[in-house]
Parts: sequence; structure tokens; C-alpha cells
Amino acid sequence: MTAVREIEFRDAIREAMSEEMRRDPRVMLLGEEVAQYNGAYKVSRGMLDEFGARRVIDTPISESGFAGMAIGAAMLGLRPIVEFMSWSFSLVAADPILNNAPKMLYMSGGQFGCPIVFRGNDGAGGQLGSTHSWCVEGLYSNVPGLKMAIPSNPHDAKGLMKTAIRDNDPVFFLESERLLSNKGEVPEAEYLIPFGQARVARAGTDCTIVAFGRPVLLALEAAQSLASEGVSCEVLDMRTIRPLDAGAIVRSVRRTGACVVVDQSWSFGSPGSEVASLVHRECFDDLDNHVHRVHSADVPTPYAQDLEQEYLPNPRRICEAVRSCLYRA
Amino acid sequence: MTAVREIEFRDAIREAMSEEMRRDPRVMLLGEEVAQYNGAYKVSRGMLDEFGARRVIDTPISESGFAGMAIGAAMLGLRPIVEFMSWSFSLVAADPILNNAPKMLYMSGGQFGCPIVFRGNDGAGGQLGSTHSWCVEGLYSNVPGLKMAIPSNPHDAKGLMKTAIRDNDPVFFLESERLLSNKGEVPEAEYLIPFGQARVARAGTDCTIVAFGRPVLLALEAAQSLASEGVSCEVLDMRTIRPLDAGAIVRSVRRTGACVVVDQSWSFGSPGSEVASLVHRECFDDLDNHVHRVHSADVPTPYAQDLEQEYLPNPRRICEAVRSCLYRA
Amino acid sequence: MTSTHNAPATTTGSELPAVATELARSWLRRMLLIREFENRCAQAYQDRKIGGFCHVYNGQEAVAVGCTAAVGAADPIVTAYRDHGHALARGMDPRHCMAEMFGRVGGCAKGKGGSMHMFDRANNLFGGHGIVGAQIPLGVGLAFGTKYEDEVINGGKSSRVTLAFLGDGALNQGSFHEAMNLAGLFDLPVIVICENNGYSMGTAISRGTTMGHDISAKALAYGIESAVIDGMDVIGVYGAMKQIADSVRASCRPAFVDMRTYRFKGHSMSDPRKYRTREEEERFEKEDPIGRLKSSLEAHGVNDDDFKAMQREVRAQVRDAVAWAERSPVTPSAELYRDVFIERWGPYTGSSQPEMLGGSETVADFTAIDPEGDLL
Amino acid sequence: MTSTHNAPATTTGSELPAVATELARSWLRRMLLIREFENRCAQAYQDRKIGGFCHVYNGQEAVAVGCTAAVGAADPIVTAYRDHGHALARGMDPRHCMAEMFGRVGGCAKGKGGSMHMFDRANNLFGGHGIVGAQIPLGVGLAFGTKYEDEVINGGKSSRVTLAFLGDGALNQGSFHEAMNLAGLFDLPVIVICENNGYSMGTAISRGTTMGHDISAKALAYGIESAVIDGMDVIGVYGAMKQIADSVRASCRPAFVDMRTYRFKGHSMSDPRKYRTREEEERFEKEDPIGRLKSSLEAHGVNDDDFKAMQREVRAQVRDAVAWAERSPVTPSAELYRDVFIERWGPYTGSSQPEMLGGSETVADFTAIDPEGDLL
Ligand SMILES: Cc1ncc(C[n+]2csc(CCOP(=O)(O)OP(=O)(O)O)c2C)c(N)n1
Ligand SMILES: Cc1ncc(C[n+]2csc(CCOP(=O)(O)OP(=O)(O)O)c2C)c(N)n1
Ligand SMILES: [Mg+2]
Ligand SMILES: [Mg+2]
Repeated sequence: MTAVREIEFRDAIREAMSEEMRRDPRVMLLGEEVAQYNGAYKVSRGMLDEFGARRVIDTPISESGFAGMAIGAAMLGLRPIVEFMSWSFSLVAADPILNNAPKMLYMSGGQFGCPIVFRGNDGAGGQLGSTHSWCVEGLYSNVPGLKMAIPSNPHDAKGLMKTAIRDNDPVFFLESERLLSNKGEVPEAEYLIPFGQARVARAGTDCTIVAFGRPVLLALEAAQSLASEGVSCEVLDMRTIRPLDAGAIVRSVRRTGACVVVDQSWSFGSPGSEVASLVHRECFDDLDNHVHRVHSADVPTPYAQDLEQEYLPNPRRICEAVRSCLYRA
Repeated sequence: MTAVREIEFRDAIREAMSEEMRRDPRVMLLGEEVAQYNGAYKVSRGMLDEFGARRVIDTPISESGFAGMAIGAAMLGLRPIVEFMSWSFSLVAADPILNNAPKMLYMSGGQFGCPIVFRGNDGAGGQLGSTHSWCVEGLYSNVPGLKMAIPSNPHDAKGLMKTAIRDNDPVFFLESERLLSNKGEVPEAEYLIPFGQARVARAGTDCTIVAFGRPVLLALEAAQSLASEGVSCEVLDMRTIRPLDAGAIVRSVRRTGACVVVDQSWSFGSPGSEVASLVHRECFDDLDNHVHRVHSADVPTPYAQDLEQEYLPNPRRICEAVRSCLYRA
Repeated sequence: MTSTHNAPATTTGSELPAVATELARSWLRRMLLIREFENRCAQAYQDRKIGGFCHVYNGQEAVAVGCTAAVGAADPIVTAYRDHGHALARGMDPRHCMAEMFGRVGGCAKGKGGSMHMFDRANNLFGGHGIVGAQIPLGVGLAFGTKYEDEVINGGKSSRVTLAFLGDGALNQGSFHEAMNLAGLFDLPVIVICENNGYSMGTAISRGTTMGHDISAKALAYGIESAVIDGMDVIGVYGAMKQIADSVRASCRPAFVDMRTYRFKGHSMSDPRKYRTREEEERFEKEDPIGRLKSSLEAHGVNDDDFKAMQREVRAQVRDAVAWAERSPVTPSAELYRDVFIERWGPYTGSSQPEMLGGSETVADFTAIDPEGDLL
Repeated sequence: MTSTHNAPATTTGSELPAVATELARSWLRRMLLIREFENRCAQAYQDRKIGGFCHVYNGQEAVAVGCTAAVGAADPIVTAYRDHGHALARGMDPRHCMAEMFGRVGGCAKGKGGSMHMFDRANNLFGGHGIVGAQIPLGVGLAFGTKYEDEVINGGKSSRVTLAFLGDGALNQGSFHEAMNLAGLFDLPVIVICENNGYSMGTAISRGTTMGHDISAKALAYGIESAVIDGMDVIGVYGAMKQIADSVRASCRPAFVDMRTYRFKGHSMSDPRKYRTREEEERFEKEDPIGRLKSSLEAHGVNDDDFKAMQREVRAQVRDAVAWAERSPVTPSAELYRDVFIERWGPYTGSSQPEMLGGSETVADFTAIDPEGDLL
């Protein structure tokens, strides 16, 4: 029997990083304020004390520079974890993270891989305004050669982070600052969660809700309230966007015959549109209605609280989408 | 009767820029090698001579810096045209072009718009390898607040460029270097092509092929060869990706009952997936098969000629997709 | 544990001769206004009336007040996210500034920008920018723009100067480097002002920035002249900046300023300031720019009573701003789809001006290009 | 019309005392090899055997040869897209280099990288990078990596030094600035070498770079020491670089080099060089690093016949490389889906080593994580 405790999302990520750093001296953490300040969001709290300043490294505000530096180190065989205080700040580093890391192996004909993890806060919800609220899955998931994980709970955060660190390819790891204080059960014994395996967060029969990251919680809320209307939803927590567990989606939709995607990023050319396109392709004869999609509004992120809430996906809009999809609107 | 001449794609763009610069002193052109060198691809040939060094401005290799500089100037009321020698080099400028230009109006509550055109070579095809072959429509079209034009021929290039320059919002203008020497008929009299209006490049009844930019030519080739098999394709040249002329797509697919999208960018979360999702939503009961998609392979762009040709969309793959879509495979 | 960054040792402000007492009084009042405003922001943040990130300006008031006083109203300014001080110094009504943070339609950006993104077209404030360093190329572009307007469009001589503010942490962003090179290369009339408060969040300048003890080396790299200014002394700031602005205006060459200052509070609302000693803080608190100007003014007949009267005034003004902001309606949800594009398209409803600029008439109410206005 | 950039006035190479004649002979041979290789590239490009962009190294041979000679085989190097010279100087077989450009499976990257992206793991060449400036942070990261390996993992003392090359045009990219600051801040053993050939495409350095006449100012901004080296004199390059490398190795502090050189050909294959005068070109052709070394060696018994023999040798070698490259099979289409990920996933077939490193055995042939391997 494995011991299980309740810990916060941020602790789960820290545990994963710390365990892997104990296990492999090639792993180190770098980013703004990760060491002496214990992390802007306290994800790396205490790590400087344990691992020292050579392995937990404060950097200046030079995202492009330190991302590129970490990629160079990864080519040499190290396994850096790079914290972007927020993924919103990664746009200044778009070239190294998109043009170098995911393509180095290919361009070098298999000579130089790039075992690196980029991680940080992703997504809106804290009234940070439009510069600070990027859902970079909408932007970056288009690019081949990278893997992208987006956990919705502490258990998955830990297991996916450990996989990310051991993975030999570049991994974009998206953490929602809105989730960091959420608690959840996490076993004490070691475990890893493989990439590309969705989790059935709730089983159901009438409609499949496909979600990534924080929206999984919104989907579960919606499913709960729909249950009281007699609608049984299956909620899939995709866990990784790339690779995408297409099989899990298809198997579920073939059973339910209906599909709603909840994706916090902007709609146009997003993971959500990809899932919709996939489901239509693979389940064309199984669907009674087209795939319904719930996204953030197709506008820059507003600051004002009510506007921001209106902008984001929420359980109400998910319920409406499910009802509409099932012709119950 | 309007006089019409055959001119090259690059000349069409230059004519548009020059005419608008004559018309409005607030318009200027800046970028690497645009002035003394006459442009890396000779799009701006002769413009320095006509407009002088204050309005046709060579910049250092500082994409982030000069894009930001142009945005500042646009906030003040100027109307800069910024040439990226290649859109592949715009990744180092991702922050100003995605975080500033398309959001300034919103963040400032309507105070500061950003009338600016970013333009340059987009897309693979010249064996430039993976760093130099970006189809940025796959990456950037996710972002609200920007407009995106992608002409396939000299006529449209000129009309769309004039609209882009007069537009009060930021426009991303994607030119394929592969098309620059193509000739086409261009009227001598002034004309503008509004954004968001697709062009029926070829009328047909059996299958709608939706394409953007250079792939329109591939689609036309495919349609030509399919005609000899008795398959009648309607080819839509979308002209702009944002705004997308959804109405034109839907009207056509409702008639043909079949749809193939050809999009040179990577498949995952791309304009192609958006079109597929849109068509399934709006034409759910009209379709006899799911939307078929033709993209570049989901891998970094290879250098070797044969590999690159295999990587790119081509008429053969488009024909296969149409046949498969019509159950003639 | 202590910063290598040290404010100059003077403890009273510069002498007044060249500056009229009335002018200096107005600065005192403005600095008091900013101080009071920021204190009320901190409080409103605790009360959850303000959301998101909020960075207050306590301690740095002399910089915004002295710098803006040294230039004219037509001279553009642009800054980073610690921007309330610049907005108020530039003349934004505190009501609009506070309402912005309360997320109300009366805010300078109708509640869409928030604390980090203050814009004021009437006062030529081009933002408030949240991404560290992003505003520096914009500032260079404003200078490019004024010069182009003055010379190319109007056929005259370049007459305006732009102030582009940044924090010391932004020195490490590529955008600083590219912008400085462009400014130097194109002879642009911009003053790049580093508000060097010694820290970027918890990182002392020496831990993040090479040559942190002498950042003029960074300007030299671009052939740009620089000055070190004691940013805790508003009279000194004004005098030095006036001289620099005059010279930039005349020469059309950029300048760089190492403005030595200190932020009295944490980086943002959640910062326990463990990275610096209480001692260091106290040392700088003795340099409080408000105290220093007050001392200077005493010799010119501004006594304690005057000072207290001013304090009462600004307190009332800020209280009014808070009350006004609270009365301002929450931004209506129709605004969600406004200001995406100037031109109307599909669901986007065009743009409208904030109340601050005289109401909400629609700026450009084009008909949607797609007559059916359908879908995307 | 002429550049402010001037190669030093010496017209013969440095004296040989410290350097054995045999060593210098090997450099001469290597420079001749590069020159011959590049000439054949230009020809192959005309013949459309090479596609894409191709940037040749004629005139700059002494830089790559002298610099690589000054360090050990374990010292990493990284450069920009004008990279054939570095690859050959580092020891890549010309066959693999040529085959890469011919798009053949025998190429160093199996034909996937092309001219701008030469990689050679065995020789610690970490690319060939096409985006201007992108390789500088990578180089700083290689230095970070060697130091970390030596000190943190192996508990010893940092022993390797990294060479990071860039063009003068790359001085204007933010990546240069951020990388220099990081190198200075973290005390990294890297030599940042600016191959200052006076032009980025058609832009003379003075038209794009402030302080173009003295770029050491750019290093000073980060507290990094710098040297100016005559890059047309391989003996001088070797001597100066050896000294710098020794000092960097000992101090674990970065260094910057302004390496004055000249490219004899156009920027790429399609450049008519209208931005410079024939006069200027002739002035620099007199400084041809091959000619200068040849002159120096004459005093040491290397005569014209030796030189001609060497020329014949390299001509045969390059002819062989071309023939070999032509015989190498076109990269098979299965390679399209290889090397996307090291681990196998869905359609991606894992990774394999180029022939250069000893054949095509699969490096990591994991089972696909999704047992059904379906779809994406
Ligand atoms: C590109 C980017 N990286 C990181 C951040 C997060 N961040 C916000 S403020 C700040 C510190 C900036 O310090 P400084 O420039 O000195 O300004 P100060 O806060 O002292 O006014 C950081 C790291 C950001 N906003 N943008
Ligand atoms: C970010 C970026 N912008 C533009 C280019 C296009 N480009 C390729 S080489 C070059 C000139 C570079 O000159 P320099 O750094 O001096 O190197 P040199 O060609 O002289 O070796 C330019 C502008 C690019 N590859 N990357
Ligand atoms: Mg600071
Ligand atoms: Mg050069």
C-alpha cells in the first residue's frame, strides 16, 4: 500500500524537480528569482538551500539569453529546467524556444538532441491584463519537435514533470498560476505519468468533454451540474497537448456520439480547433452534431474583473455548449 | 476600359507601396537592406531613389528593435511598413508584433491604434532549411487584434497591399518568395481589394478546395488535373486569413458538399484546422465526408530537395485528398 | 546582502536659485499627490478593489515629477508597468487613474488596461507597458515619429524630445540594446532614463547586471552620452533633465540617464523584501524626495503649516478619486468586443474613446466589410 | 561608399619563431583546402547541385584555422551560417560537408541541415546557425555546460573553453547583448569572436552599428575584456587566440575578440557587391591570408613547388569530396519523419546517427508510448 498525502500543486512540481535533481546531477533549474527569492510563485521554495547556487540559478531578465544558454547546455548533455516566471514572458524568447530547441535534433541529422524543460505560469484569470495572460498552447502547439504538458492537478503535475525531465526531447510545461495553491492527493512513492495518455477525469455516456489544464476543472463543474439535468458527461483530461492522445478522444466520442472541447486559448488555429478537426475526421459517422468549442473570447485579455470572467471559459458556457451539442438547448 | 499590364508579383507590391507613399507622407518603409541594396528580394527596387533615405530606411539586424520602433511611430500617427527580410526572422520580434501591435488599441481603451504593415517572405520551398522556412500563419493567426493577408498573385498582392497600408489596424502581410517572379495581369488604374473577401479562383461543383497564398496555385493545378477525371473542383483563394471570409467557404461547401483545405503551415492548430472546424460546424448536414486537409508534414523543414518536396503540399497530395473526400480513392 | 547601488550622499535638495519657489511648490504638491495616491492604492489592493499586479512608486516620485517638469506637454513619454507616478505627474486626473485600477469604465483605458497599462493620449503618455523592456523601442519609435513629423511631413526642424523610462532590470533585455543602437544610429531625440532603484524584484543590480556599478558603460557602447542624476532630489532632477532635454532638442542626439533612486515598498504587493536589510531601507528613507524638497523650501518660506495644508489637499483629492472610481460603473460587457479593431468586423464593434478624452462616441464606425457579418 | 572598417596595414604575416614550421604548413594546407572547397561550392551552386542559401568563406580562412588551432579538440565551438570553414578547420571530412549541401544521406546532417547548418558531434562543432545572433547564447550555454560538467558533476576545475563566432551584423541583435551579460555575470569560459568583415550583407558596419569603429566598447559594457586581432594573419590569430584561450581557461572569465577580416566574395551567391568599391576589394585582396602565410613560410623553406603540390593535393581532395557527395544516395524519404523526436511516437521513427559518426543505427528506439501508435 502506498502512502498518499494531500499537497499543493506547487509542491508537487517542486517535489518532481527535487527528486530528479537528486537522481541526476545533470539536471539544474534556472530562471528569474528561482533561487534567493524562492520563486515568484514559490514553486522552487527551498531548492537553493538544498542544491546550492550552482544548480538553482537566478538569472537576469533575459529570457532569450538564458533560454538560449540552457539550450546550448542541453546540446552538451545537461538537462536544464528553465522557469519562465510566466509563459507570457517567453515571447521575447520565441526564437530560441521555437527555432532552436525543437529543431536541433532534426537540423543536425540526429546528432544533437535538446533534453530541456521550459516551464512556468500559463493562462489568464488573475486580472493581469493582455500582456501577461497568454495561453501559449494556442501559439506554440503548432510547432513540431516539441512536447507540451498541461496538468490540471497536483498528482498529474508531479508525474508529468518527472517524465518531462527524463524525456530526451524539449518539453513545454504549462502551469496555471490559478491552480498552484490547489491541493490534491499525491502518493509518496515514485511514479511517472507517460506523455500522450489522457485521463478519464469523469466517466459518462452522453457527451465527451475534451479539456486541457485548468479548464478540466471547469468541465468537471459543468459535468456535475449537467448530471442533475440527467446529462452524463465524460470528461477527458488530455494531460499533454503534444503528443495528443487522439485514441482516447476517438474511443470516447465513438461511445458518446457527442463532443465539446474546452480550451482556454483563443479559438483561431488552436488545440481546440485541432481536436474538433480530428473528431470530425475520425468520428464522422458517430456524431449527431458538430463538435462544440468553448474558448476564451477572440479578443485581447481585458483587465477588469467582470470582463475577464466573461472572456474566459466557464462552467456556464460549457453547459450551454453541451446542451446545444445534444440539441437540448 | 482600364489598361492592364503583366507585371511581376514583386512589382505589384512595390507599386502598391509607392502609390501609397506618394499619396500619404505618413507612410514609410523600413527594414534590412530595403534602401541601398534595393531589397534582399528586390521588392523595394528604386524606392530609395524616389523617396529618399528619410522614407526608405535601412535598419540593422535588429528585428525586435525596429519592429518596436515602428510600433511607437504608429502610435504617434505614422503608418510604417516594416519589411522582415523573411518572416522566419520575425520570431526574434514576436513580443512587439504580438504583444504590442495587436493589443495596443485594446489595452489603451481605444486611445492608441497601431496602423502598421509587417511584410516579408513567408513559407518554405527554396531549400532554406528549418530555421528559414516558417509559415508564420500557422503560428501567428491565433492572435486576435491583427489582420493577415496572403495573396497568391500579382493582382491581389497589389490590391491587398494598398488596403493593408490604409487599414487602421496592424496587418501581417505574407509574401511567398516562390511567387515573387510570377507575372500576372494588373490594371493600371487604382484599385483596392477589401479584406475578408475570398476570390473564386476556379468555379466547380463537386468539391470545394480552400487555400491560402501559394497553395492556391497548387490547388488550381490539382483542379485542372482532376477535371480530366471528371471531378469539378471549386478553388477558393481566401486572400486574407484574418478576417476569414467564412461566408464564402460555407456558401461554396453547401453547394459542393465536400471540402479540402490546403494550408502550407504545419497541421496542428493551424488555419487549416480552423477552416475544417468551421466547415464541420456550419455545413454539418451538407457534408458527405469529413473535411480533408493537406499541410506540410508535421516535422521541421528539411533541406534536401526531394525531402522538402515530399514535405510540402503538392498537387498530387491535393488530388489524393479530393478523391478520398469524394470516396473515389 | 546590500546593494552596490548607492544614492548620492547629499541629504538636502539642491539649491533653488534658478527655479521659482512656486514651481517647486507645485512639484512638492505633485509628489505628495503621488505618495498619497500610491498609499491608497496599496490599501485598495488589500481591500481587493484593485486586482492583478500593482506596483507602487513610493520613493521615486522625484523622478517622474522632475523629468516631466523638464519637458513640454507635447513631448511624448512612455514607461514600464510602475506607471501611476508618471501618469499623475503628466497630468492624468487621479480619478481616471484610480478608476482604471478598479476596473471601471471611467478608467483611462475603460478598465481594460489595469495598473500596468496606463495610457493618456491628451497628455502624450504612450503607456504603461508590462513586458520588461518592451517600451524602450516604442520610445525610440516615438522619437523617430516626432522627428519624422517635424522634418519630413512638416518640412521643419525636429522640435520634440521623448522620454523613455525603464527599470534597472530592463537593462538586461535585448530590447534595450537594440533600441539604444537604433537611437544612436538614427540620431533620434530620445532620453532613455533608467530609474535605477537598485533592484529588479529581489535581484540587486550587481547580481543581474554586469557593470552594475557604472551603467554609463552601457550607453557608451552605443556612442550615447550619459549622466548620473540623484533621483531623490527633484530640483536636481529638474535642472539636469532640463539641460539634457535642451541639448537633445538642439543636437537631435539621444541621451542616457542613470537616475539613482530607491523604491520604498516591495516590488509589488506581495513582496516581503527579504533581499535587503532594514538598515539599507532606512538609509534611503532619509533621502525621501518629499522630505528633501520640503527642507529646501523651508528657506523659501514654505513652512510646516503650508506643508500640512498641502497634505490635506492631496488627501482630499485622492479620497475624491477613490469615491469617484467607486461610483464609476463597472465596464459593460459590450466593451469586451470593442477596441479589438478600429474598423468594425463581424462581432467586433469598433472603437470608442474613454470618458477621460471626452466621452464614448465611436471613433470609427465603419460598416462591417462582410455585409452578412457572419461568423469569424 | 567605403567601409570605416580597415584591416591592419601589415602585408606579410607575423613572424614564426614560436610556431613550428610544420604546424604553420598544416594551416596553409587547411586554408587552401577551405579556399578550394568554397570555390567548388560556388561552382556547384551555379550548377544547381547546391540549393538554398550558400555563404562562402573566402578571405576569412585564417580566422577559423587560427582559432581552432589555438584550442583543443574538446573545446566546443559554435558559429553562424557562414560555417563551411569552421567545419573543415575543425576536422570535418570535406566529403560529409559537401554531401550535406548536395542533400545526400552521407551529409553531416543526412542532408537535413544544408549549408547554413553544419554540425559535427565528433569534433565538437555545435552548428552552423541560420538566425543571426542565435548561436551566441548557445555558445554561452556550451561554456556554462562545460564548466558545470567539470565542476559540479565531476567535482574538478573548469578546463574547457568555448569559441562562439558571430558576424559583425550580429552585434545588433538582442541575443548578443543578453549573452554577453550572462557570460560576464556567470564567469563563463567563452571567447566571443566577432568575425568583423565590415559588412552585413550590403550594410557597412558604420551604417548599422554604433561605435562600429571600436566595437570593444560593446564588450566593456559587460565588463568583458577584448582584443583586436588581424584576422588576415593566421600566425597572429593563432598566437593571440592561444594567449586569450589560456587566460580564459585559467580565469574562467569570458573574452571578446574584434577579429578584423574581409570576405572576398559576395554575401551569398546572388550578391553583386555594389555597396563597395573594387578598389577596396583589391586593397583587401592584397591581405589574402593564404598569400601572407605563404610569404612567411618562404623564409622557412616552403617554396613555390611545395605550395603548388599542396594546391594539387587539396584540389584532388575536394574533387574527391564532390565525387563522393555525388555518389552518396539522395536522402531517403523515410528520413522525413526521423529525428523529430529522439523517442519514437506515432509516425515519428526515432533518431539515427549520420554516417559520419559511424552509420545509421538507431539511437533510441523506444517503443511508441501509445501502443496503438495511431493518429497524432
Ligand atoms: C520580459 C519580462 N520578464 C519578466 C517579467 C516579470 N517582471 C516584472 S517586473 C520585473 C522586475 C523589473 O525590475 P526593474 O526593471 O528594475 O523595475 P522596477 O520594478 O525596479 O521598477 C520582472 C522580472 C516581465 N514583466 N517581463
Ligand atoms: C534574425 C535574422 N535577421 C536577418 C537575417 C538575414 N541575414 C542573413 S545573414 C545577414 C547578414 C549578417 O551579416 P554578418 O553578421 O556581418 O555576417 P557575415 O555575413 O558578414 O558573415 C542577414 C541580414 C537572418 N538570417 N536572421
Ligand atoms: Mg529596479
Ligand atoms: Mg559581416
